[in-house]
Amino acid sequence: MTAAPRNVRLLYFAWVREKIGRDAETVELPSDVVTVSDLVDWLEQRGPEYGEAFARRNVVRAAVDRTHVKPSALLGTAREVAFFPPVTGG
Amino acid sequence: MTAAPRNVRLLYFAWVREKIGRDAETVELPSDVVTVSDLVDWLEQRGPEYGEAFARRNVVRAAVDRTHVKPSALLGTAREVAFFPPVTGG
Amino acid sequence: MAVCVQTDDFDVAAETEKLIGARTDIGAVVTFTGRVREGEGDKRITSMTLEHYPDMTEAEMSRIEAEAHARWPLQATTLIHRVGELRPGEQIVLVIAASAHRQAAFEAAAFLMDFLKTRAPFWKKEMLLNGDSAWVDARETDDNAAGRWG
Amino acid sequence: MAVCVQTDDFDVAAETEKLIGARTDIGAVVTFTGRVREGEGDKRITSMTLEHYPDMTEAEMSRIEAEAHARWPLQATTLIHRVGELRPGEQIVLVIAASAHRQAAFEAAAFLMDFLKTRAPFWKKEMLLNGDSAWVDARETDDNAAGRWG
Repeated sequence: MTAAPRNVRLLYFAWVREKIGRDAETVELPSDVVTVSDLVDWLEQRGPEYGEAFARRNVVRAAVDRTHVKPSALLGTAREVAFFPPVTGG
Repeated sequence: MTAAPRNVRLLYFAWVREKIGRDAETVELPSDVVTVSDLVDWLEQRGPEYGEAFARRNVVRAAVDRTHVKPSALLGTAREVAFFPPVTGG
Repeated sequence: MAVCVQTDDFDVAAETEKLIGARTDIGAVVTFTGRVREGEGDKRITSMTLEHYPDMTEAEMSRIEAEAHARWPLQATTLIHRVGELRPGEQIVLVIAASAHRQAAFEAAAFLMDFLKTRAPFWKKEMLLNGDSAWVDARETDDNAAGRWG
Repeated sequence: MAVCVQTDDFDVAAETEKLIGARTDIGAVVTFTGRVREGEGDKRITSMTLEHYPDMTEAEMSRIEAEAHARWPLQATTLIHRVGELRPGEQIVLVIAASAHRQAAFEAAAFLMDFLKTRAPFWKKEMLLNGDSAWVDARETDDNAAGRWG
């Protein structure tokens, strides 16, 4: 039995967006991409711009379906994953 | 050598004023009235209204020349002494 | 720095504008406005009268304000306290604290209120719906609040 | 309860009036206004651009607001955050917390700001007078401030 393809919308903000060079994209996740951390590993193999954006791994934050999560969070059936620097509003 | 007479303006506020029945008076202090506490003792001998105003001794507050003081404060050359309940502004 | 005791109402926006204007060195503005409440529990008040010690009030408020400026890096502060008769819903007191950063503005505004409540010579008398009137008792929580500033 | 993300400026007095109106159960109103500063030390900025994550921002602000209402007895709160390009002296963010007593209003306003600063998805980029631009770094002090609420 093969898992159905998982399409996930990725969003990038602030300097993560600038380093990657786009603000959003839709990707099909391999089945071995289980956590947010796995997703970052997988993205880093796609090109140097991702490597640069995620160079400071512990600095980039993530939200899954618009909720802040830790790198160990499971992607599950997530439809939207966002990556961004620590927030600086207020 | 006799000390010069010390005239002091006394001011009363809130329920201290209401119990004493006036908002201000000028009195000549005997030489043995040295502290704020002495002044209260002396006032209490002047009439029941003072006794009632100062019945809760530790509740009534004082200011000497417009500065909060403790009962043990010296009157010195004070020109104005005010008595009032704990403040309730703000 | 500005300290004022007045019977008239105040306009928080106008006071803020007066304090800050076109300044570009202020990152944080905290305002506190105290208002007359109609009651608590079963008590219902029709009005409140604020008495004060005119010759001492502004001096004490200025001392409180100077103390705040000594403790925190403040760009500007305003303290306004009304006296006379006030009805439920009316404004009583205004504190504005402006600083480069928010922590100083928040702490200074809270400090100013704690000390206004425990040091400035104002007294409130409440006129109750049943015709009685009563001086408001000082709250122990206010002394505790003021005590935390050491 | 009201949460708003907007490019337009806000009017603190109008927002306060909208929140409180003729209510007589509110004894304490604390407002916090954050403003763009021109600089600090040698840095001089000409403008600041605020980016956000539109679909998440209001949801996160509403979560922060609900958390404040769960922690303190609040009568009403307002959270407004601007986005887009802002110049020095302009207002960025407004928090209003209204309660029966001042401690809840002060603490809730400080809490709301601490969590807006560390949870709401906004990012500031500064345009400097020398032509450079730079994303503002998150301040460790903001994380510490948010951490104190346990």
